[in-house]
Amino acid sequence: MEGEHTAMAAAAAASAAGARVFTASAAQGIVYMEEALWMPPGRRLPVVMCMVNRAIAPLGGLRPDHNDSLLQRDTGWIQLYCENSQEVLDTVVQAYRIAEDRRIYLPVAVCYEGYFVSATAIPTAAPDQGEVDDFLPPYKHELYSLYPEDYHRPPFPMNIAKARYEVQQAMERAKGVIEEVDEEYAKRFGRGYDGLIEEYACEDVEAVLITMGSMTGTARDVVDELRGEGKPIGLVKLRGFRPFPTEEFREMAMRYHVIGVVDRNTSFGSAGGGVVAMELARALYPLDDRPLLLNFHVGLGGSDVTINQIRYMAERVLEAYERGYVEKEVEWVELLDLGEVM
Amino acid sequence: METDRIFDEYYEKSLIQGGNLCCPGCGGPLFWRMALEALGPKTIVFGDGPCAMCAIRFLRVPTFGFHFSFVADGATGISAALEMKGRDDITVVSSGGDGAVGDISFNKVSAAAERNENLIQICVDNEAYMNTGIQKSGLTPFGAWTTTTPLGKESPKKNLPFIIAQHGVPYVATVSISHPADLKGKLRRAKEIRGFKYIHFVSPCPTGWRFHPSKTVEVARLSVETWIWPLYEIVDGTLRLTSKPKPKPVEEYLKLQGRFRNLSPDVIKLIQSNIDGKRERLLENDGERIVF
Amino acid sequence: MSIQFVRAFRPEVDNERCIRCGLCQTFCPEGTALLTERGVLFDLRFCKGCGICTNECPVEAIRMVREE
Amino acid sequence: MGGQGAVLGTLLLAEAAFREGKWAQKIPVYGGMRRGGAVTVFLRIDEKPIRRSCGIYEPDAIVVLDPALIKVEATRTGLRKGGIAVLNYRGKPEEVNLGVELSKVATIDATAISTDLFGPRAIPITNTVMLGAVSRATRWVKLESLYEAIRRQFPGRIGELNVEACERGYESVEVWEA
Repeated sequence: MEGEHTAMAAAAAASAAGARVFTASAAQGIVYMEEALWMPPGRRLPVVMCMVNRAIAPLGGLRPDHNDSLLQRDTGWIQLYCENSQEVLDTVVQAYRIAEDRRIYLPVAVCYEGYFVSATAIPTAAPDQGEVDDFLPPYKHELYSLYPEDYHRPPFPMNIAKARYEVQQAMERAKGVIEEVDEEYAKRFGRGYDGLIEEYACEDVEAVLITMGSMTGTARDVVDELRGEGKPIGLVKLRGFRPFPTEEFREMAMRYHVIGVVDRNTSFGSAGGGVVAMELARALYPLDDRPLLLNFHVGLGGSDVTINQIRYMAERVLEAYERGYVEKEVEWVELLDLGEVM
Repeated sequence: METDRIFDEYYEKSLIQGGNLCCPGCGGPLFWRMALEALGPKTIVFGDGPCAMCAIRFLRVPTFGFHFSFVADGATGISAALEMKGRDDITVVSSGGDGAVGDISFNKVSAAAERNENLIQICVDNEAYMNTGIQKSGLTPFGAWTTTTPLGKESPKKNLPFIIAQHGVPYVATVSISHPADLKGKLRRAKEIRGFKYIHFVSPCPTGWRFHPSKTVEVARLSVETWIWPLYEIVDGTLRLTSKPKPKPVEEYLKLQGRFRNLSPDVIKLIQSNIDGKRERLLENDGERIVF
Repeated sequence: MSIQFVRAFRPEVDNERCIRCGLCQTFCPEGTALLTERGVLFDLRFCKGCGICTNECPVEAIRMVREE
Repeated sequence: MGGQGAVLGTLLLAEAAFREGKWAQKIPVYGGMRRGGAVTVFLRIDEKPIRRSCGIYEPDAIVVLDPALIKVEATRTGLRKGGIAVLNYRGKPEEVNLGVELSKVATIDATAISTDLFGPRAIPITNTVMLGAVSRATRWVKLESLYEAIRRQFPGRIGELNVEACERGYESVEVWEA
């Protein structure tokens, strides 16, 4: 293939022809692919793709942030964010089950960061081919088109709206399916990821940090330390960004007083903060009793998310809990001088 | 220090900065130094993307770039802006690698050629995507090992200069760093012509072609002498060979490079017969109009 | 100036042998070889030690020596 | 650090540790993506699974693959008191001064061994020689585990050459201990 624009079109068409399809790209490639990225969800084709996060140029480098895949959040792709190589491997297998589920028929993007996951070598268990074959029976596409009469000519506007609504419905159903598939996977292979969202060390805490992707691993170590020091802070790992786990967050909002969202992305000129924080604010808005919300920008353009930075963010969250109000809604942690890194 | 001062003056004159980010023995910086000596300081270079990024950022002329997929586009914009400003003294150069010009941006280059934009399009062809880890491109030659063609590429190299020539552009030429006078002469000529000029430069890559960096110029010279990379220009549709060396066997060229290590004698014979045929057709058409 | 370039070998010229042809200057990719009145000079701030000058020298006046 | 096979060398070290039942993690931080560019690679070895994915700012040990880099300031950053340095350097280990009190300094002329075994190259590949030196100086991985890792990565003649390089690295390294 000479470019990503072509690669995705070919992948979508191959999927329509009945093949099980996989492709991968990063940063510039994902953005270049965007026109074609709308095809699989619109045509309801279960393509699986690894979106390896990398900062977009210019003002980006070779290293990761989440903006490239988050830019595709409106395309209709299911997006699962992974913490390490093991989760990537397991999630790709799960992704086909989710994408090819009759109730869903949507493409799945397995997102993980360049360098910190993609170029990092770490022991990873590969499941047995036979067991995977059992888990993933041969694929047979049964939903060619919802509106066959519209397939090769401009559809009626009414049908477009219907088709889009059906994608939204499928996304809603996907929440349950993702959890179901993950549970079954855990039963068979011994590794599970709590579906869309994982709460780590959250018993009896008052505040939580929400992370996505590779920084979660580092945050686990920091949260363990803080819990050891008796600080009431836990960690929530957001794995499923699309569909967004609205209900889970609403339920969490009843239990935690302060939520700090760590965003490895930014949306210039937005209502404030990163994409995850804004999504979360919308999810929590209808509640009467809302927790305090803090938002941090960190790791933009692929700079390292250090232990010091996570500790700093956790401390700001705890401070807001003690005071009962938020002093600074959005903070750019990288611009602060946190002294010696470690 | 005295030496440092002498060199700083030399870099200024050659329109390059000392120290670039290319691999040792890369043909790219050598090409740019020769090219800028021919084009002069009133030049704007447009181009980006991994290997080109390393080579272009050390030029002492204005440079600008986006990505792989915009090769001739940005240069078109610069050229249009200069025309609006009435600056016909500036040469616009658009540069891309083989992956960009031959594959990702092929449609852009083709469209710019069809519009006959006033710019020099250069293809710095190192015959694969080198910076990203030696992946095959459309301009990788038949039989060459890359990380995505571990057993050797099965399809032939796109003949890009001839494809561009068929657009009916005023000037197309191939150049080699082993023939500096020829290279500079062609660029000077391109500078004088108005419209779309295409220069194809095969850049030996020690890292991806697997040879010792000191052999770069030797490999480039052999590619000309074996007729694997013949030097010619196509002016207004008429072909003219600018170098007609006595042909050496292709094996001399192939055996210098690790990427051709696994070719069997039969395959080498096949490559030789292809090259022989190509050479005969080129010699037949020397001085003839080849664009229809 | 800090060392930017990792280099294992650097060129050394024997100006007695040198015939002042200037091919090393023509073919040095970095522009770090220069033929002057004082013979051939090398800019060791930027030389990457590729050895093209050695390979192209017609009289073998340049050799690569190991960097300390 | 080095760009002389640092990434692959670290991978082999990680694999050797893994073969001994430990957890290992290798994170490369590429410099310029070119042959001979300076490259930093981080390696963690632990008895339990490694979760954090951030870089290492206070290493227990540094390994420098190219003599030129010893003079570069960035090489020394973060090296802490009591740390270990394994250097491709011709001098004696006791002559090395990296600005902190180290517990161990090991030096080896890896370039010479590499040139001897693999022939002269513009950028000598010193990684496997240095692996042998690291094994001797740190005792973190056994030489045999390194051999296994090397043989798996490069089957055949190249593998045996690299095993020899590793062995000679182990034998020729000079270690100074505080």
